[in-house]
This record gives sequence, C-alpha cells and structure tokens, in this order.
Amino acid sequence: MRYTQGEYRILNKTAIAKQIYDYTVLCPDIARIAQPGQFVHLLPKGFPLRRPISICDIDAEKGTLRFVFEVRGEGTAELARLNAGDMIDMLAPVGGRGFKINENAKRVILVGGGIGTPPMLPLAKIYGERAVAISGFRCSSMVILQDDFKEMGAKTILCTNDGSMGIKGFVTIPLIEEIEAEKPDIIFACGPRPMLKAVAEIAMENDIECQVSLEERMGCGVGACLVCSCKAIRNGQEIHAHVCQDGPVFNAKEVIW
Amino acid sequence: MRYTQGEYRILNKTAIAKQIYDYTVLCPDIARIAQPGQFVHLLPKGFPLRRPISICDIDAEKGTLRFVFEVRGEGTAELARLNAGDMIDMLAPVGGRGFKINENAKRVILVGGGIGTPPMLPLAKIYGERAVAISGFRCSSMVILQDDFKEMGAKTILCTNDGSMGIKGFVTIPLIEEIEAEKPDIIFACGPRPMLKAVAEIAMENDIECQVSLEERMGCGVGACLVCSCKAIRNGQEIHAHVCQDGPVFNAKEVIW
Amino acid sequence: MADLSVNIAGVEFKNPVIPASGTFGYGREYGRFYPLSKLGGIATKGTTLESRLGNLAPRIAETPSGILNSVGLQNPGIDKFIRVELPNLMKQETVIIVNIAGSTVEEYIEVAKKLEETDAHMIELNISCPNVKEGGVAFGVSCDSAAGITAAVRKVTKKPLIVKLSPNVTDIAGIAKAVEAEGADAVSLINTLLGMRIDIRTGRPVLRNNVGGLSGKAVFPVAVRMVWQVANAVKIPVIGMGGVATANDAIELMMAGATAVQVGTAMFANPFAPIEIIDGINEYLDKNGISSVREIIGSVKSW
Amino acid sequence: MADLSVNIAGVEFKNPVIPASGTFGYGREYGRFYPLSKLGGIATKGTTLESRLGNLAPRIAETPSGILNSVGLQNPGIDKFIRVELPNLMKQETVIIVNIAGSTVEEYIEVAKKLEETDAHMIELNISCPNVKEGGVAFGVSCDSAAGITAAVRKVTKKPLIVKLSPNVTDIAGIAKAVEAEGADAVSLINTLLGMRIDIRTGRPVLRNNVGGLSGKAVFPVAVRMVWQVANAVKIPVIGMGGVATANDAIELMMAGATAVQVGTAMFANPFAPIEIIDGINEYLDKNGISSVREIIGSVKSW
Ligand SMILES: Cc1cc2nc3c(=O)[nH]c(=O)nc-3n(C[C@H](O)[C@H](O)[C@H](O)COP(=O)(O)OP(=O)(O)OC[C@H]3O[C@@H](n4cnc5c(N)ncnc54)[C@H](O)[C@@H]3O)c2cc1C
Ligand SMILES: Cc1cc2nc3c(=O)[nH]c(=O)nc-3n(C[C@H](O)[C@H](O)[C@H](O)COP(=O)(O)OP(=O)(O)OC[C@H]3O[C@@H](n4cnc5c(N)ncnc54)[C@H](O)[C@@H]3O)c2cc1C
Ligand SMILES: Cc1cc2nc3c(=O)[nH]c(=O)nc-3n(C[C@H](O)[C@H](O)[C@H](O)COP(=O)(O)O)c2cc1C
Ligand SMILES: Cc1cc2nc3c(=O)[nH]c(=O)nc-3n(C[C@H](O)[C@H](O)[C@H](O)COP(=O)(O)O)c2cc1C
Ligand code: FES
Ligand code: FES
Repeated sequence: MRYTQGEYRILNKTAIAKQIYDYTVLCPDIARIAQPGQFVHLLPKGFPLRRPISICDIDAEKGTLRFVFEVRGEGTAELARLNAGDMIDMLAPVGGRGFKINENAKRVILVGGGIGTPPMLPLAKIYGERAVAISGFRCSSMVILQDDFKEMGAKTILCTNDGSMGIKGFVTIPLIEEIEAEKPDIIFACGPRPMLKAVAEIAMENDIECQVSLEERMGCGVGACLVCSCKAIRNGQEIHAHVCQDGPVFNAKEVIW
Repeated sequence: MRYTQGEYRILNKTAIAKQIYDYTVLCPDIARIAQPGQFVHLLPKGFPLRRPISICDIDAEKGTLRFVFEVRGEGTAELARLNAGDMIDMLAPVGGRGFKINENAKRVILVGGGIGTPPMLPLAKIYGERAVAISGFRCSSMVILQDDFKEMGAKTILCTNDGSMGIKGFVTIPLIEEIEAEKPDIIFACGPRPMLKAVAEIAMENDIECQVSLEERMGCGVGACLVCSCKAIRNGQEIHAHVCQDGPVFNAKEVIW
Repeated sequence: MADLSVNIAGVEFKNPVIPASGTFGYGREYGRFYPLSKLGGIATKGTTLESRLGNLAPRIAETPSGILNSVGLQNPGIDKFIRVELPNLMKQETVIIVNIAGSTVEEYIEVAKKLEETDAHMIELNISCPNVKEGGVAFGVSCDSAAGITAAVRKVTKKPLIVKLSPNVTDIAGIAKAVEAEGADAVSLINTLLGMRIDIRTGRPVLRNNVGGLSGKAVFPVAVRMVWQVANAVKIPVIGMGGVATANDAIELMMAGATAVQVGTAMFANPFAPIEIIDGINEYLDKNGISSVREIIGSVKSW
Repeated sequence: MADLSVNIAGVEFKNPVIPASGTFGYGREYGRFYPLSKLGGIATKGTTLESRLGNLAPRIAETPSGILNSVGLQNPGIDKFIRVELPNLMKQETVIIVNIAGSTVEEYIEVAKKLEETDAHMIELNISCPNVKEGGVAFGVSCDSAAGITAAVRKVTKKPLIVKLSPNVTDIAGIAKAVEAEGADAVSLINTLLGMRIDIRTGRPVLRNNVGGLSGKAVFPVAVRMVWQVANAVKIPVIGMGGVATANDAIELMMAGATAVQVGTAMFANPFAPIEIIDGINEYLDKNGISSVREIIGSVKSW
C-alpha cells in the first residue's frame, strides 16, 4: 500500500455540539481503502505537527470520509476555522491496525467515551442491529452521534456523568447490564484511558474478546519516528508498541495499563 | 502623545500593480494626528515582527488612512491576504520625525523610487500645483499612483528603467532638468538608498534643502529596542540615529551614506 | 484579585512581570502606551562606562517564531544614564533594575560604583551579551570568569545583585552555582542564543554583525529547561525569560522555578504584552483558587 | 538540470539531501510515499548493541515552530538491524549512513565492529543524543570525551566516519576540531537542543522524560550559526541539519558551509519535504545559472 498525503476538499462542516465539528471530505482514493479504526492525520496550517483524528464514516461510493473532532488546543482550533469548500491537508488512511471485524459475530457492544465515540460509528454501520452502542459524555452539551447510531439500527444507550441526559453515571453500568442480558462476541471501545481500562477488565472477567483504540501523541503517524509508544505485551515480552503503526486498535489483553 | 495599537477595519483593498496593494483603513483617532512621512507598523498574523509601511494618504475627516505596499516576503504576503471588511493589527502613527512642511515653499520636487513613491502623495496633497512629482519604477508593470499625483495638481513625471513607460532612465535625469528650469525650495525623496544618495548629492551641489525618508529593519518601531540604526551626523558628531524615532525622515545632510 | 507580589533579594515586586533589558529602552517609549507603575519592574537597556554606538545595521532579522538581534550595547554611558534617564525612571513607582555591561572587569566595577550612589533598586550584571566582541559573553561562558566578575562587583555594591546568564553554555546550572557562591542575590536567564541567517539572494548574512542573539517564542522550551535546571541547583531566586508572550507562558516558567519573568521580544508584536500577562496571571490564579502567585513558583511535579 | 552531486569522504551522493536519523526509521515507512532512490542518502535510526525500549510516553511535545522529543534510542539492536533492516536498505540505491549510539565506549566499538562486515556505506557516530541517561550526550559535550570515542571507533572501522555533534555546548567548533584530529571524516550537526515544556493544567512536564530534544524550524538560526562556525574551523566536510524544511533553508545551510543537509522534523508535517527540497535546489541552481550545487557550499560572503 502507498500512503497518500495531499489537500482535499471539504464538502460539509457542521457544528454538532459545543466546540465539536463534523466534517465530510472528498477523497475517493482514500475512501476506497480506509478501514474502520483507522485515522486521518490532519495538518493545521503553519503547525509543526499533524493532528490524528479517527475516521467516523467511510463512503467508498461517494468517495468521502467523515470525521468529528473537538477543539482542545491551538491546532484543532486552527482546523476548526476551515469551512466547506476549503481544502484540508490530510495524510490518510493511517493506522496499521484498525478494528478486526468478525463478520459472523452475532452480538457486539460498542463503548465510546466522549470524543472516543466517533470511531464506533463505522462498526455500527457494519453490525447494524447486532450492535449495542453505549456512549458516555460528561454532560448533555457534549453529546454527539446518538441519532447516527440509531439510524444504523444499533441499540443506542446514552450515559452522562451528571445525568443531564440519558443514564446518570459511567458506561460501565449499562455495559455490565448488557453483558448480563446476553454475552456479546466482541466488545469494541474507544475513549479515555481509565474508561478503556475498566472496560478491558470487565471483558477479561467475562472472557469476552475486547478491542480498544488507544491515543498517544504522534509525530510522523506512519511508524518512522517511534514517538507514539505504548507499553504492550507481545509473545510474552514487554514491548513499546507504536500506536500509529501497531495500532491504534489493540487487543485489550496486549495492553499494559 | 500616546501611541495607539489595535485592530482596525479595512474599508477598501485594491490591487494597483503586480503584487502591489492599496488599502484604506478606518482609524479616526490615528487619522486625526498622523503626519506626512510617518508610517504604520502592521502585524502579519502569527509573525514575531511588524512591518513598517508609509502612510500614503491621511483623511482626517473621513477618519481614514491609506497605505500601499508591495509583497516582498512572507510577512507582506500574509498582510496581502486581508480583504475589505477584515481587521488589521496596526501600531500607528509611528515615526518621530515626518516631513518638515514649509507652507511658504513656492516650488518643491518630490522624488519617489518604486515602493518609495507612496509617502510622496501626502506632500503632493499639501503642495498641489507647487509640486513636481517625479517617480521612477523598474518597468511599466510596477508603475503606481501617477493619476493620484495628477489629481493633486502636481506636475507628474514618470520614469522607468527599461523605458517601457515614460522617460527611459533614472529619476535623476528629470530631477536635474527641473532644477535647471527653476530651483525648488525643497526636495523630498523616498526610495532605494542609491537613488536617495544620488538625489542628496544633486541637492547638495545645488544648495537645495533635501529631506529623505529612510528604510531600516525594525523591531519595536517606537524607539525602545535600538535595532533600526543608521549612521548620521548631529552636532558634528557621528551618531547611530534610529530610523523609527529620529526619522524616518532625515535632512539629507545628516545622513552618512 | 490574587496576591501577585513576589520578593527577590529583599526587594518587593507588586507583580512578577518585568520588561526585559534592551527591549524597553529606559521606559520612555512604552510609557506612552500604559503607566509604567503597572509593571512589576523594569530592566533597563544594558549600560556601559562610556557611551557606545553599537554595531552597524541591519541589526535585526526575523526567524521562525523568533528574531535575531545584534544591537551590541548601544547606550549613552552610565553618567548620562544617571543624569538623564534614572531620575525619570525612579519616579515610575516600580522596581528599577539597572542592567550593566562592560569589556573588562574594571569597567563593570566602575559602573557599579557609580550606581552605588543612586537610588536604583537592583543591578543586573549582563555577562552574557553575545553581541560585543570583547567581554560581554566571554565572562558568561566559563564558571571561573562568571564567578570572578560576580565577586568583583559584589565587593563594590550593596545593592541586590542579579547575574544574567548566557544559554550558550554546556552547563548553565554549574555557572549559576558559581555566581551564587560569589554572592549573587539572584540569577536571570536566558539571554539570547547565538544564531545566524543568510539572505540567499545576496549570499550575505542578514545581520551586518554576521551573527546575533536569538530570542522570542522559538527559544521558550530552552528557557523552561534552563530555568528548571538552575532552580534545582541554586537557592537564590531565579528570574526567567526567553520567549514569554502570554500569561500561560509566564505561569509555565514560574512553575519551572522562576520567581519572576521578563518579557522582551513579545512586545514588538504586542506592546501591551506585559500588561496582558499580569492580568492573565491574575485571572488564572482566581480561576484556580490560588491566593498567591508565590504558590506556583517551582510547583512543577517532575516525573 | 544542474549537477546536484556531492562527495563526502569519498562517498558519492547523487544529491545533498538526507533524511535525518530517528525521523525516518529504517526507510520502510517513507518508502511508501516515494522511491528511496530519489534521496541523496538515508541516516538510519540510532542503533545500539542490544535492543532498547526507549523512554516512556509521552515522547513528543509541540513548541512554537518546533517539537521536543524524548524517544531515547528505541531500536532492535545492531544484530537484528543487520539481519532484518540493512539488507532492505542496501537495495535502495542510495547512500546508507548507519547512525550508532551507546552507553560506553566499548558498546560503540562493538557496534562499529559488527558493521565493519556489512556493506553499509558510512557510520554516523551519535555522541549527542540528549535523551539517554548514561553515555549519549555525555560524550558529546567535552572535547576530551568526544575525541576519545572518535579515536576508539576510528581504530575498528575503515568505513567513512561521521561524528554527530551536540549543540548543547559552549564551543562546538572546538569539539569539531577535536574529533577531526582523531580521524573523523566528516561532522554532522546539529542534534537537538535540550528543552522542556510543562502542561500548566496538570503541573506536569509534557514529556514523561521531563526534558527532550528541540528540533524543527525554531532551531534553524542556531543550526546556521553552528554550521558556519564549524565549517570555518575544520577541513573535513560538514553535514548540516536543524530545522531545514524548504529548498531555501537547505541552500542557506549550504552557503553557511554544509556539503549536504539532513531533514528531520519537517517530514512530520510534509512527508514529501526531502523530495521537494531536492527539486527546489535544482530549480534554484537552474534559475541562477549555477551548474553545480557544489558551488554554493560555504559561499556566504561574511561581513
Ligand atoms: C488515533 C487517535 C484518534 C483520535 N481521534 C480523535 C477524534 O476522532 N476526535 C477528536 O476530537 N480527537 C481525537 N483524537 C485526539 C486528538 O488527536 C487531540 O485532541 C488533538 O491532537 C489535540 O490537538 P490540539 O491542537 O487541540 O491540542 P494541543 O494541546 O495544542 O496539541 C499539542 C500536541 O499534543 C497532541 N495531543 C494533544 N492531545 C492529544 C491526544 N488526546 N491524543 C493525541 N495527541 C494529542 C497534539 O496532536 C499536538 O501534537 C485522537 C487521537 C488519536 C491518537
Ligand atoms: C519607514 C518605512 C516605510 C516603508 N514604507 C513602505 C511602503 O509604503 N510600501 C512598501 O511596500 N514598503 C515599505 N517599506 C518596506 C517594507 O517595510 C518591507 O518591504 C517589508 O517590511 C518587507 O516585509 P516582508 O515580510 O515582505 O519581507 P521579509 O523579507 O519576509 O521580512 C523579514 C524582515 O525584514 C524586514 N524587512 C525586509 N525588507 C525591509 C525593508 N526594505 N525595510 C524595512 N524592513 C524590511 C521585515 O520588516 C521583516 O522584519 C517601508 C519600510 C520602512 C522602514
Ligand atoms: C533588541 C534586543 C536587545 C537586547 N539588549 C539586551 C541588553 O542590552 N542587555 C541584556 O542583558 N539583554 C539584552 N537582550 C536580551 C533580552 O533581555 C532577553 O534576555 C532575551 O531577549 C530573551 O527574552 P525574550 O525572548 O522575551 O526577548 C536584548 C534582546 C533584544 C531582542
Ligand atoms: C523523533 C526524533 C528522533 C531522533 N532520533 C535520533 C537518533 O536516534 N539519533 C540521532 O543522531 N539523532 C536523532 N534525532 C535528531 C535528528 O536526527 C536531527 O539531528 C534533529 O532532529 C534536527 O533536525 P530537524 O530539525 O530537521 O529535525 C531525532 C530527532 C527526532 C525529532
Ligand atoms: S507517530 Fe511516528 S511512529 Fe507513531
Ligand atoms: S525599531 Fe526599535 S528603536 Fe527603532
């Protein structure tokens, strides 16, 4: 596979929550090969480093990718200045290992925390009614993508920390309930590290396959600079794996939390 | 006097020659006090240093300033991205000494070279038909402001190095002719250093007062950092004067070329 | 409104923000933007025994997120400074730090002696200016010479003595310890990093002096590191500088160990930078329920 | 089409542009953007005797016009490198420069010896990595230790030996002279400047290693100055790096005295940077009627 980097046209931009934007970009070459769990590496103009953002939807026919990001610092603020019609500098698709899809899975649970929710959507698209999409947010003003999950046919469960919308509390509450109701074949998760760790432990206890998408600060995004390391176990050995190339999706068992 | 720095609204932007832009900015406080020969210190967004640009027209009634600049490097390229309606970050008016106006002068010659032409326009406005405005440019595609000088009533003489428009050759040719025709009271000049030096020598030989506006790389623009030095003679002593504060206009006799 | 005051060598600063030497002249110019009494202090342009012309122009070049300067200590000499500039400065209700420089130890001593009879609050010994041929930076790059000149000036002045350190060294903490041992009451850092630019159209160095001192945001990470190293090595207060442009930068440098910060290059783009930094620090403290800025000094939790 | 070739220590480079050690892995990844044969050469990730895990994450922070990294020599060890990576590299029709590092002189010697039996074209001795506790930078900051390690490795290798210098020193020209005297065939500079950032929300250093190496455009003026100083002090060729992002930057560094340039951080924003730089140098030479890139090496007309 060759990597692709260039300027791509933004077709649509929507503000979907406080400081959270939803972009659709025309990039047929990339849309043709992109896989769930991979990400795009976006360059805010004038910055030394790109920003990794998960792919939220892949439409190979229309040749578009969709991603959703929150303004956190100066780089995402600069990216958020771009509007429909503008060009965006994108290196994509990146991520050596996306989600491993088991077509035969009968029931999967998708757990998204905050801005970790977007990469769950391509999975909901694949698994449809076989998926339960549990999403957790700090408060109602940060809730995103719930209608999208419903549209895919997924059972859609919403939690907020402060109870301002949906269930009050963490995603682990409905997760345990759903496991108890019917054990899923796979749990997919993306979100803050403490959440991922909790989900991984629950999966382990219940002996369920669990795939987690990790975050780490990145340089190149393609595996060359070795900055994006995370501690992992492979073949019984402790290694420093690289999130961009060996991930961003890891089997939860490999991760040293 | 207090200095003023802030963001001001651009009312008009016109491309008047290849890579040369003409801006009008609304800034009543500044327009009220600005003097011919002073400059504005413009911040291209994100750059460490401001860019000094001469004031080309002052309209105290409308509360506007006009300036004209050429894109030379990255900073002016960034400034040139701004359009009518945008805000521009301006520190102004700066320049401790503008042109010394002698209201009684019967005949003055204004000599502008290239992008040194704009600061001559406020003088043409003051002296009207008493002024001869000689402008020199490299070639016809860089010619600016000739209609403006005519509108002020000045006798307007154009030279280009390659003869593609007006007289072929340097501004010194018509300058000498005009001096021979009738000795002026003052010569005002702004442009490349070799041109200024030649004009100063001609003025000296003919014993004519000569005021030159100098350029130097600047930091603060207000006299605090001492980077914008130029060699000058004052009270018989060699000093390092500062273009932003002791100038930008100097009596040609003070300058050590 | 949090308590912004800090104390350096017995001198009380109403807030920890000080325009940096050489970027603020003797205060007259920026005094036309805001009352100087708002500032924690003022570090004056480096002053020598005799008047100096400085280097030839161009003396400034722009670099990515930074600038190079090669002013080279242009100044009217200490006598004229004391006669013409100091009286005006002393009226400004802020701490006056007189930055002094020289080519020989004797010159530093003479300048310090002349200041001893004035009301100036503090002396900042610039042993780190990279823009003068003799002396200047030479004193700042070895422990022995830095210690020697500190000891010599210490003998002739009772004023609180700040020694300003050069970043163009292998071991800045070692030099800080050396000047501390000889009686420095505080250290300030960083002066500029030596740099160069060439205009590829002409094949000439942009600066007439070939090389110059790098300052501005580009050097900020180096400043944070050096302040942290020095603050961990000495007991005297550290005044941090190098690329501070926002309140967040100032807070970061204080967390690294600075008791106060100086602000230089940032004022060229934003003349109000020091004022905005003071206001911003206050806001940060209020928002985080911190009652005194002194609580953040050296508060970094290193790994 | 101008002649872009340069010669360093007898090794012919088709052009003077080389991806910098540690930013280009062993070539596999960027080889998926463009054929590696377009490059003048490749400097591989620093390799040690045994495999190393490197430091804990976060290992990177952004700074104004630059980055800090604290990777700390993560690598599979020289044996695996020779077995798995080198054969692939040797097929790429470009000059292969193997960057080596270690904690002790003996480790450097062992690594160099193992490379002696391979086809690798050149060795780059990294005595300047700021991200490892023992060794690494320690060797690079004194003339004696830099000379000592150069002499030791010189004895065991006939391959052209490049010594990579640290900018975190008082006198880089002195160190360059010291390694030249001990048989270095070339020097490369600059490695990263030691820096630090603190996250003021958490009060923690952004890098898990507390400090890291500053690279990218921010350091470019320091690189130009040091290349100029070193090129004026030694007779062996200088390979310049530090913030090169465009053809103009490369030309500027070559005018300052570099025979070739390395490009690192710039690739993170623009993976095609080395290719665009090669094309841009060619265009510049053609436009200015210069027939060989060698004519611009050290061509700066200092004041
Ligand atoms: C594989 C992956 C997928 C991601 N997907 C999404 C997504 O779909 N939507 C979304 O909103 N965010 C996502 N993130 C997080 C996003 O990359 C950061 O929020 C963003 O980089 C912050 O940049 P900034 O300019 O706002 O912050 P700054 O603090 O200015 O950034 C400074 C530096 O730190 C890095 N950085 C800061 N926070 C993070 C972080 N959490 N993870 C990685 N690098 C960081 C930046 O990339 C930059 O290099 C993802 C991160 C990774 C690693
Ligand atoms: C008092 C004064 C009045 C001026 N009036 C005008 C005007 O009316 N119209 C116009 O087009 N130009 C004018 N100039 C020149 C203008 O300031 C420069 O062309 C401009 O600063 C170049 O910036 P840049 O970003 O394009 O170039 P860069 O090369 O990217 O600039 C790099 C640095 O060098 C400085 N610099 C480069 N060239 C000059 C120069 N010739 N003079 C001063 N600084 C320079 C820049 O300000 C900046 O700090 C004037 C200069 C001065 C000193
Ligand atoms: C134009 C200029 C002149 C300077 N002159 C002096 C000086 O006379 N004495 C001194 O100790 N430092 C001098 N400095 C260094 C500054 O005081 C400060 O140490 C340095 O610029 C880093 O801070 P900054 O990045 O905020 O500018 C000068 C800096 C600049 C930019
Ligand atoms: C992520 C990263 C890893 C690096 N690893 C090494 C290394 O292993 N060995 C080495 O000699 N230099 C290493 N360097 C330094 C670079 O080779 C180069 O000297 C420095 O980054 C300056 O160049 P640049 O500004 O073009 O990046 C590394 C730099 C970066 C950014
Ligand atoms: S970001 Fe460079 S290896 Fe992952
Ligand atoms: S630009 Fe600062 S004194 Fe003139």
